[in-house]
Amino acid sequence: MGSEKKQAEMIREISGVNPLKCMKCGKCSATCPSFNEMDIKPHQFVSYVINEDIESLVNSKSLWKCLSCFACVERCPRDVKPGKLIDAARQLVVRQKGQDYLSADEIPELLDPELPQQLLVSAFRRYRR
Amino acid sequence: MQELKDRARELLADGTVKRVLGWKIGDLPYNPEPAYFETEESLKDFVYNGFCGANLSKYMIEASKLDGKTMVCLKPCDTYSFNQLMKEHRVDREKAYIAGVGCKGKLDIEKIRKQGIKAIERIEGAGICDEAETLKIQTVYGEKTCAYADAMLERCHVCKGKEHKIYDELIGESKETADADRFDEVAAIEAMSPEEKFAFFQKELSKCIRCNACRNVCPACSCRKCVFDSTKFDSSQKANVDSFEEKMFHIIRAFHVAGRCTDCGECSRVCPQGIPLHLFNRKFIKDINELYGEYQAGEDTGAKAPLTDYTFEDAEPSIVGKRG
Amino acid sequence: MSIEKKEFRPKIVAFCCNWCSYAGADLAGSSRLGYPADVKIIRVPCSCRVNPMFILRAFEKGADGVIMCGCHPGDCHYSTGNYYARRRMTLLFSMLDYIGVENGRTRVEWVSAAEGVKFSDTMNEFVEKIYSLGENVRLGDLRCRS
Amino acid sequence: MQRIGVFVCHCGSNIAATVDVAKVAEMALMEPGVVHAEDYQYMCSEAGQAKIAEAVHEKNLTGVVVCSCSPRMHEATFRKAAERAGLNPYMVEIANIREHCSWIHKDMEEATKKAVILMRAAVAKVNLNTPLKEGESRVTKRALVIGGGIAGIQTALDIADAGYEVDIVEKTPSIGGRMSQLDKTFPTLDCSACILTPKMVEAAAHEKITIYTYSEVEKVSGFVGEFTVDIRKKARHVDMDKCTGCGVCQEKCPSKKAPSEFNRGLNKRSAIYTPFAQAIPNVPVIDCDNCIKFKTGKCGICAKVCQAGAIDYEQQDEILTEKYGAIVVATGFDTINLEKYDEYAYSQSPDVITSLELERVMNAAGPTHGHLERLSDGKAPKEMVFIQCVGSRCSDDRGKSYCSKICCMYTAKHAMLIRDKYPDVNVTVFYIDVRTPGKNFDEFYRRAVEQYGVNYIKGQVGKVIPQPDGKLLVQASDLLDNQQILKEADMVVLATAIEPNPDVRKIATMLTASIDTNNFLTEAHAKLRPVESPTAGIFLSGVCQGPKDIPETVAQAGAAAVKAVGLLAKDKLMTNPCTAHADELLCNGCSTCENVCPYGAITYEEKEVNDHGIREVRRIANVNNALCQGCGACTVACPSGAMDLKGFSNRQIIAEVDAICR
Repeated sequence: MGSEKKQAEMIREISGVNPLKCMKCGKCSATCPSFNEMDIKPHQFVSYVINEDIESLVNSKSLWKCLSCFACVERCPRDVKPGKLIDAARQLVVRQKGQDYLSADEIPELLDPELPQQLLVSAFRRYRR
Repeated sequence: MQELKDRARELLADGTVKRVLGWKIGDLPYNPEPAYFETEESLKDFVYNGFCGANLSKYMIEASKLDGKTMVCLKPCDTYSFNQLMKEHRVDREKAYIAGVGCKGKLDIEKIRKQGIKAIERIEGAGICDEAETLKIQTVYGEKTCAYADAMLERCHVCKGKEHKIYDELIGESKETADADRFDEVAAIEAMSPEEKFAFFQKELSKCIRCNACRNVCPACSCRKCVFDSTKFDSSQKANVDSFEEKMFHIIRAFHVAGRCTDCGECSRVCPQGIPLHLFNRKFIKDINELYGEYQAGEDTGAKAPLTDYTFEDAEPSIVGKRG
Repeated sequence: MSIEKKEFRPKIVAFCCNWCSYAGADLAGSSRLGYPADVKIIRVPCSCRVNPMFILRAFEKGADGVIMCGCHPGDCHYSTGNYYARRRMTLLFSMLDYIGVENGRTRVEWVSAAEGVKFSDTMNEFVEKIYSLGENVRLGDLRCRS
Repeated sequence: MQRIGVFVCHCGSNIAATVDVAKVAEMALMEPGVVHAEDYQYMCSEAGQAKIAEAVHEKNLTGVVVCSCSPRMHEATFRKAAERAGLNPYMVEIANIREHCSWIHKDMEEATKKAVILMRAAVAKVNLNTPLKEGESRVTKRALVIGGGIAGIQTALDIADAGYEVDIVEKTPSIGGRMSQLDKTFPTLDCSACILTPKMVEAAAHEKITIYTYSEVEKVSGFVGEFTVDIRKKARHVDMDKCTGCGVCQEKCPSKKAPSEFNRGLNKRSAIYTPFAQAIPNVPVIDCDNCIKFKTGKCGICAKVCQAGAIDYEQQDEILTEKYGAIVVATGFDTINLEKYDEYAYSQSPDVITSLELERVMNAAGPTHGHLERLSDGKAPKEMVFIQCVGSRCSDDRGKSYCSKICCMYTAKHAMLIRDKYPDVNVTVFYIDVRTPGKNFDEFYRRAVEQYGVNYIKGQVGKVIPQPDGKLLVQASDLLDNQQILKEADMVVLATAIEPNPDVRKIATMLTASIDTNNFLTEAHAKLRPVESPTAGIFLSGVCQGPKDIPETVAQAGAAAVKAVGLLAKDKLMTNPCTAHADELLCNGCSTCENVCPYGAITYEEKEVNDHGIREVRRIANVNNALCQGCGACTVACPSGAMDLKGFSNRQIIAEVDAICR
């Protein structure tokens, strides 16, 4: 993987989010159900991307504590959507390692038809390796 | 015709009118031409037959400036044009004595020629009083016949009706000639693909030699000076030099007469190149009828013209892409 | 001399009424809402000032698309101008369609002074349409082509 | 041939950053008629204008093209500059290379190319320009103020004091507006009613002011100096002349189920009502939707108890038509609908209220008679939470992108008043930023914190969860401590965003006044003409133009009044010289143009003309320049092209078309 700068750019591209729109209101952290388990808080994700400190972000506990519930995405008044940023960071990690937790063939058997799609997708992203 | 001639003589004699506007015998049996007759003597050349298609209403613009009244012979369709000109303050009703002349359809020499009848010396059955259903045509190669209806101008097949919209007296009988839908031709073109449409008009319009006959004969093209002759638009053109100019000319001409054109069909009749120019005007009439309600120019001098009127709910221009 | 195939850049003329659409274009500008530079705006007092002749003239001189923008019906600064314009353009566009000119080359859009976004969106859309139609060959005067 | 000077403006870097201005100037010199071209930093500056004058003199210019910002911005500036230099102002044209070019394009080469083409079009037009002279029109010396809040009242008073007649049209039954609903005002904590009521009385008593309450503007026609306005006086069903304002009807009215608009729906009012005790006029109206008489035909109690016999069930709406020289819009604001902010539980709990509702709760004439209590159970709250920026500063479609400006200050006011009156109530304010620019504003906010112990926490509230015990669980963040906070509150107050009165769009349409995406009326210039609409004769007062507090509103109201008075003081106005004109040699006299003229400016006359030696009397169109507004409808209706529009002639527009397509 390239430099930190390039990673920050990739996060922007994957997430489709412009972190500069953030006005630092903290509504994301206010709304986050995993707040207490996170070392880097949702509102801080934005600063890490702006400051191009992706290293800290990908090594954080938060990366795996985010539930992808998207409450912050839903409530963010500025369209910054920290949930998407952390999701993008996660993808960087996942893409880099390239080792999936499950293989695609194993999945259908494990599926519960009642399971919400979004949960499935986010679970994939987090437990793939 | 005799009745018409007699009446003209009477009106000239008693001074009711100063001149008669009618048709005079041409140099060939099928080309009578519009003419003024100021003396009883000159009336000997007066003629009114199936070839007298010319719409005389436009001549009344100039005749309105002359001293005294003019007796003008108007066929039913010509009276629409007269009304429209009156609405536009171009003719003076007081200066006209309108003889509403009967009509049983006007003839198109091109249609006769198309049947292979050439070198015509004499035509019988074209007279206005003739009940004949066929024309007897004496040619250099012997006598030929042709059904009257087959020799009629296109416009007579889609005739608006034989009722005179304005007149001082009616002379002569009429016979209904309408046997086709006025908008069939337009609808057929509308149904074509853009490429076919383009090819069709490209073919027709490329024949245009910009002789201005259509413009000169058109009772709606009554401008003192046409925009295509004036410097106001930087649009004055002497001749066609590219494939666009005649399109521009004919579209704009049709646009300028839209809502004013009575569909008298003179443009197509006089076109030396045989371009079906009425297809432009009739397209506008069809659109106006469909989009803004039925409107017949010249029918009623009080009605608001479609292009000087509007409703809040008028169709948006985007309708053009959505129809058909 | 080599003949290079030039990249097609359309010429697009936009007639905008002074009160709504020109102001809408200004708002698009001050809001930095971009649209392709192919669009050039001509200011007219009202959409009813747009003579069909201007539109045909533009095509004759090589325009690939002509768009007219005015106040929304009912909002005309001159009360009724755009109602007349609406009829005129409807008939003109119908005629162009009738003679086989691609319908997408002409367009009317009502854009208010507040609709900077709509102005820019409309122009982007229109330019895209013209790109898809390619060069106007049916109405142009070939002499004007370089 | 014209001698044209082309001036290309850098507009600082606004244009120069994207357009190669020197190149545009260089290309200009290659255009026919151009004898001078230069570029300059700021053409609109004095120095820039001097450059035009200098070139006009030195190069003997007959025409000027300025490549700059929108003509809607500086056309007048440059025309005046040219006029001072002795040139006819209408020999100046603007090529808009800022709004229509540099601001929307990024690529320098492309933007420069376009700027050159826009310059060419303007040059082509100027080549065909002719000097034009302005006409004159009358000024009706009377103003209309739309809206009877503090902005409208102040504007009307200032205009009236200058000696001109003013009419106020107010939609609701009383003047007073939003300010009458407020309890106290920041930063001095004056009682709102105490300072507003005298102004209302003064306006009502002023001999130059006529107030139409319960009335709406229905139709506006005409133009600056001569507007004609239809005002609908809605049927009050109470005779204004007979009513003594005794209030017995309201007391006896059996229908008391309608939500009180004045108290923001927090309590009920009778079907016949005056919105509040100090209403002006003190004449009730019957709300037909809630009146038993109107709904069932039975009742009529108000008519029976009215000693003055003022009740008139048959009364109909009345349409008044008045003429005005100037119109001031003062339509004010409302709070936004909170439907899209479910996370704050506004619709779920009566104890979550807006700040405007809190004003009514705190007010002695309000639904709780001024006692701070929960609207659910009437209990006194112990913990109060204020949430800032609810719906303001949002870039999504739920709220408004702007800052509502007044919330920080009124929240500090509320917090302070509560801590002062109920010292045992804890007050917490969740803020994003505290914005207190204004005289004594920051001091006021600091007092709330330092003297009154209001707890300010930086961090937005994520959600409010009503608890089974009636408490409200507030989940928020404290960004400075990097904590998530869960706090139980008894009442939550939302600093709800304000938006222009929803009716303003309709009014702006009638006035043909520009309006922005947020429905605020657009000013003619954001800095230099902040109280005028771009539409001549229309002025802006108060929040209809943008969020502002009372002192700012009053200041703007005065400014709008001065601008209106400046207009009314004139006897005549110069009219737009860009009018239609018929070429008498081309005119057919067909009346087509007359049929499309919206102003009745075209008449026909029999006139002798000399057409290349032929003298004859013809029917010719004649345009009345005072009536013609220059729309150009006639020019297209005219088949012969006889009708043309000065300043936007057929040849000029075609020259522009040609230049663009070249």
